[in-house]
Amino acid sequence: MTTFLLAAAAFILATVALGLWRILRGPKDVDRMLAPQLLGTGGVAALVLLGEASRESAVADVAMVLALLAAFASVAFVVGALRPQVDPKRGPQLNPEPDKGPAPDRTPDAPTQDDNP
Amino acid sequence: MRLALDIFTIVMVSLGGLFFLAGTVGLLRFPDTLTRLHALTEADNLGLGLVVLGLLAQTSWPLGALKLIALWLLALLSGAVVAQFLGAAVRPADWRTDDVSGPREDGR
Amino acid sequence: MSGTTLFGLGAAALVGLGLYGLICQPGALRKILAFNLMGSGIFLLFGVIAKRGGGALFAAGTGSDGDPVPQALVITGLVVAFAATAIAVALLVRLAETGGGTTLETDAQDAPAVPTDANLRGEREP
Amino acid sequence: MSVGLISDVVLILLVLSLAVWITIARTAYRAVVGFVAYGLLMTLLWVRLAALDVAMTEAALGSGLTGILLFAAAARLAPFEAAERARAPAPALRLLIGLLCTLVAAGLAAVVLWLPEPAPTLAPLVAEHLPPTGLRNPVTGVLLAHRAIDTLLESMVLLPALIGVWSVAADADWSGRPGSLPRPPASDALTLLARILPPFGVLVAIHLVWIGADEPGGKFQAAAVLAAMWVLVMMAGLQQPPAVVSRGWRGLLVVGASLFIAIGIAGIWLADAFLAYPKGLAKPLIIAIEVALTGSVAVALALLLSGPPTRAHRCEAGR
Repeated sequence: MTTFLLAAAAFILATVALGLWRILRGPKDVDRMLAPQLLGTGGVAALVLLGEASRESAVADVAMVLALLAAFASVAFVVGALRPQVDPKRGPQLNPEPDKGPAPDRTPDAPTQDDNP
Repeated sequence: MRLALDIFTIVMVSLGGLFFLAGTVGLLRFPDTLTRLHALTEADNLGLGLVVLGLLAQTSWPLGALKLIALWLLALLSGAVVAQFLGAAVRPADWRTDDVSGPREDGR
Repeated sequence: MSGTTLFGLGAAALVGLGLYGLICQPGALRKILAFNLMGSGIFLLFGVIAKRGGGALFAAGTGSDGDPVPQALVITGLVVAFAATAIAVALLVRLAETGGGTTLETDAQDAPAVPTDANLRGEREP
Repeated sequence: MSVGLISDVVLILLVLSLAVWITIARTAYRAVVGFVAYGLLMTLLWVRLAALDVAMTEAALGSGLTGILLFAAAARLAPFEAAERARAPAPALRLLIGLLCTLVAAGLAAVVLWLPEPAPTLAPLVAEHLPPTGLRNPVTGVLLAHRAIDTLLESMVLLPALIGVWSVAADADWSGRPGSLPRPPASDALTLLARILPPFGVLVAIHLVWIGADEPGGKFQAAAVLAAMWVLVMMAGLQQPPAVVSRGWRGLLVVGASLFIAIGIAGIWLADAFLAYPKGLAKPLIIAIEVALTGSVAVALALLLSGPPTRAHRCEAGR
């Protein structure tokens, strides 16, 4: 049983790790964020399997902390995309354009032109 | 009895693993963000749920089992809310019917 | 080769990568990220040493699975690293807000133009 | 090859490829996405290294809180990135730097391969001196009994860091509220999460402090979870960040370290050394310190995340 649980943990981990390819591919920043989201859930599953395999009840506590905090980073991601940005020329803009709405996908060098001569 | 429980665990954990695989394939193959989000939710809810269900047959009652169930409920809650949140951030502007994802006006 | 040694080699590679990012990335935020990477490589080295210490004990039959001293050091280290990152980010955002740019260039010709009107954020009327 | 070794190989390869991504990603935002995933994987790696206390701290601090901090900064500073990229070193120089860094890494790798055998360890010493403290978690024992002075200094170092963060505020902003936290538009989903998750988080934190004496867990882990919950409530707009001039919050910030120092000084008379615990009282005193420090560290971490006070926030608060 222990071997099966370990193998299942390794399988789930390897599977969700394949999803990390999304970080490379994009195309939008929000697509990239989906991969850590999946990794968080997969990591929790792998942890409870590992914990059961090694009969170590504290691993479930680690999984609990991971589950609490992993969702958190995703919230921070979406929320962070809506921050007022500091403009290199004019100082901070305190209100993001309302109609642009939450569009976390920024093209790499759209917002400003190069400051360098 | 032991054997039956072990078989139950193996079946459930394997099924859970399959859902994780399905979620990953969906994440990699589906054409746009919202469908990928859908694939993800499957792994979140069913994959982790089945793994937890399978492990219930192995873990110690009642403390370990309660902890596992609480873990799954927590993942369900945060997974659902985050999916909603990410979804609201990417859906096209003309789908919006209310100000759920519009800018906040009251300065809260 | 054991998994622990493997992690040790990985930790060495992490330190190298972090160092490269720290030197090569021009943006200060990327430097902060690279510095965190380097730090986590060093923490990992501590973890490897802790595991080896525990392993030796385990072989001797006393049954501990890690040396708690390096582990405790890593926990304090993680907290201090977070505090350092927070202060670095605060300084950087402030630098950008006051028109200093986000790189650490000091030559006059390279430095981005500081706004000529004295209306920096820090000097507003209350 | 055993299943364990295979998963170790997979883990370390994943961690390294994410590290490469963090280093070379085109925008800081993408690098931070990689960093969050990296923190999640590091947690698993620490579990494999049998360091569960560290794994919890990494999950809470390394991935969660640092992730939020860096996301917020990356989003604010995104407009500067084009200018940054223009300043990247020339390829030849980068190659040279790469070679030098490889040299450093190779040196470290050689050290790892030639580590002394059997490994030097302090574990037997800790195991021998743990029973008098009444604790069963050796890491907590080291943190609060054997190396208590380190832990004291480290819980105090958060205060200068916080003062440092506050001190970048402009004079006019000083009486304002911290404004670095992302403030999203109103969202029912976020409000729901911020109402339901914190009670669970507080429960988990209490659990972690309570079992910290005997099993993996403890004040730093619990404080990080508490700080995350508070930050979630503030991000959802259910509560304003506290003004930095507020005396109540400042008092909370120093109460942990003060209790630690007071007990430490009392030890000079009661147990003949600074930071020594009287016989038989070690465990209750350690738990008292843990509880007080949890509160202080949680407030310090959350305020570090909230950043310096800003005027924009103050205006809104006055409306």
